[in-house]
Amino acid sequence: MANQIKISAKLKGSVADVKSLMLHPMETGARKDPDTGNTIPAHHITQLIFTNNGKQVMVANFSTAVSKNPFFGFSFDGAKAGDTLKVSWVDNKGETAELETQLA
Amino acid sequence: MQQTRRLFLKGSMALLALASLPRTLLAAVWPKDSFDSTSASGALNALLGADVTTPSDQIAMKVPEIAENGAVVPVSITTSLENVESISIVVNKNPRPLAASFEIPPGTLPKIACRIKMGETSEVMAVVKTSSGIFSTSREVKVTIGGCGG
Amino acid sequence: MVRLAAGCLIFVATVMVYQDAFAGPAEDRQAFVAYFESRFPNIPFDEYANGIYAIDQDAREQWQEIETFPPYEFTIDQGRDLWEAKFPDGQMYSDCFNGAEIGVRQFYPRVDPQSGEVETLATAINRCREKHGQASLKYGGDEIVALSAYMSFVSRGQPINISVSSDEPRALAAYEDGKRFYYTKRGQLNFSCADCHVASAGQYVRADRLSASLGHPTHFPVYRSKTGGMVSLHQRFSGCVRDVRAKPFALQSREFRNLEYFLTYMSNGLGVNGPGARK
Amino acid sequence: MDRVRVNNDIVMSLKTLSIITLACVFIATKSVRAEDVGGSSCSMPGVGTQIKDIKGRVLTHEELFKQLYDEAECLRRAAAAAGAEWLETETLLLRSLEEADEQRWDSALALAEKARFQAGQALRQAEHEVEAWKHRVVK
Repeated sequence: MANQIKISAKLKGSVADVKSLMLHPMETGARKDPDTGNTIPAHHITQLIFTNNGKQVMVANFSTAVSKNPFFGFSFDGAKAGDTLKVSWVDNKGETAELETQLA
Repeated sequence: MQQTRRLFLKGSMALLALASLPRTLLAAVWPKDSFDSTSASGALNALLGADVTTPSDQIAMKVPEIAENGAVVPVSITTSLENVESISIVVNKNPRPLAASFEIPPGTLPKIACRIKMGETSEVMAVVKTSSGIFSTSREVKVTIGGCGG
Repeated sequence: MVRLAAGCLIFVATVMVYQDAFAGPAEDRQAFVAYFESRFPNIPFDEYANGIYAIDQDAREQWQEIETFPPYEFTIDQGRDLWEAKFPDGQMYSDCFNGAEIGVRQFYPRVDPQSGEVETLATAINRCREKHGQASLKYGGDEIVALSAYMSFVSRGQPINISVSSDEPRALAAYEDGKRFYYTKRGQLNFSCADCHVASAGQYVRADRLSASLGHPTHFPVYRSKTGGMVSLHQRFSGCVRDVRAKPFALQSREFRNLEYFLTYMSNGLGVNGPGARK
Repeated sequence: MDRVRVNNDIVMSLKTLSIITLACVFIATKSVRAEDVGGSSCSMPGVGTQIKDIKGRVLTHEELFKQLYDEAECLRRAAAAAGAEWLETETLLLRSLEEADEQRWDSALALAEKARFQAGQALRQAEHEVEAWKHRVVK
C-alpha cells in the first residue's frame, strides 16, 4: 500500500509524544501456509529509527515477536513546533519505508 | 548458476537498502546474536554483556494479566531510573526470548509502548540498562487458547 | 396418502402456532433490550456497541490500548481511496449513496423496494458497481471490506436506524426469517445464536467470554488479532456457524442477509462504531 | 445445552421423517423447493446386516455401498434444503467415495454410514426446531 507508516506526534511543551503504526506482516518464519503446507519464511522489521531535525531520538530493534502491523510509541524532550520528525524502518529482506512529519 | 544468482540478488538488495537508508540507520546495528539466542540469559549476555539484573520497583511495566490474544499483547514500560541507555522486553518462554530492544539517547524519555507476540503463558521481563547497571521487573502474562475466538 | 394428510395437518398446525407465536418487531426489540438490561444492570445501553468489552474489563483495557492506534487505520485509508475513485463513467460510489459523504451505514441493511430482498451495505456496494458497469467485488475480499470499513468510519456515532416497515410484507417476512435463524439450534453441537449470545452472554467458552448480541453489528468490519486481517460481519457469521459444526451459508446469502436484518434491527439506537479491533 | 432429542418411542422411518420435516421446514422457511421434497424418498438398508434383493441374492459390498451412499447423499441434500446441514457430512461422503474407488469397502461403508447418520440427525434437528425455536424467543 502507498503509505506503509502512520505516525501521530503531539507536542506537550517541549516533549513530543510519538505514536506510530507500520504495515508489515512480521512473519515469524515458523508459520505454515495453510494451503501449501510450506513454511512461510521469516519477514520482519529489524530496525525502526526516529530522527528529529536529523538528530536520532529512538532506535527500536524488533524481533519476529513484535506483532503484525507493529505499533510503537515513545516520547522525547527538546522538541518544538515545526521540527521535522522522520521515521524509517528496514526489514530482514532489506526492504525499507520512511515518512516525515512536521511537529505541531 | 543458482548460487551466483542468489548472490546477485543479495547484493542488489543490500544496495537498494543502502541507497534508501538514512545515515543514522547505517550507524545502528541490529543485535542479531541477542535476537537469535534461545535463552533469556543468552540474549541478555549478548545484548548487555551480563544476564544478572537487579530487580527494581522504579520500573513500571503495564501488561495484561490474561492476554486476550497471544498474537497481540500490549506492553508499555516506563521508569524513573536515571541515565537510561536502553529498554528491552524479554519473554522467557518464547522460542527466542528477546522480543524487542530500544536504544534511548539522551533527551528521549525512558517510556515505550508496543505490542508483542507470546506463544504461551510466560514471565515478561522489562530490562532497563542505565549508566549504573542493569535493572528489571517481571510480570506473568497468561496466554489462553480461545473457544470461538471473540 | 396418510403421509400427505399428516403433512397437511402439520402444515395447518404450524401455520397456527407460527401466527400467534409472533410479537411484532418493536415488541421483540423492547424485550431483547430489556433482557440485557436486567441481565447486566450496570452496563449502560450505549456500551453494548463495544461488544464483549462492555462486559470484560481486563480485555477492555487491552482493546482500548489497541484502539489508540488500531491496525485497521490502513484499511480505512484503502477504503477512502476506493470511495473517492471515479468509475469510467465519471460517477463515484457517493452518487449511488445519495451523495453521502456523511455516513449511511446506520441505514443498512434495508429492504430493497424493487426486489423485496434484504440489501446489505455490501450488496449495495456491488449493485452500485453493476450500475456503473463495474464487475462485482468478491464478498469478504479486501476491497469491499475496506469500502465498508471506510463507510462505517464516516458513519461513526450515527444511531443505527433500521425499519421493518409494516406496510411491506416482504420486510416482515425477511425479519421473521432472520429471527427464526437466530433462535434455531443448528450443527452437531446443537446451538442457536441465542444459546451463546443471549442465554450465555458474558459466560466463558473455554478461554473466551461470549459477547451479548445487543450491539453485535455496530462495529463491523473488524480487524482481528487472531488473523491479523479484516473480517466482515458475514465472515463472522460463517465462523460462528462453523463453530457449532454446521455447514456455513455463503457470504451475503439470503440466510445471512436476513439474519443481519434481524440482528441489526435489534441494535437500533446504538451508535455505529465500526471498524473495530477484536481478538 | 441439550443435544438433539432422538425419540426412541416412535420408530419413524427416515422417509416419513424427511417428508414431514420437509413439509414443516417448507412452511417455516418457504425456502424448500418441490425437487428437494422429491429428493427425500430414501430407502434404508441397515449396514452390517446382510441385505438381499427380491430374488434373495445377497448384495455385494459395491451394491450395498451404492445404496448407502445414495441414501446418505439424498438425506444430506434434504438436510441442506432444510438449512440444517452439518459441517462434515459432505466431506465424509467425498471420503467414502475415495475409499470405494480403492475398493476399501469397510471404510467406504463406515464413512457413508456416518454421513447418513449425520444427515439423519440434522433432519431430526430441523424437524424439532420447526417449533422449538419459538420457545427461545426473548419475551
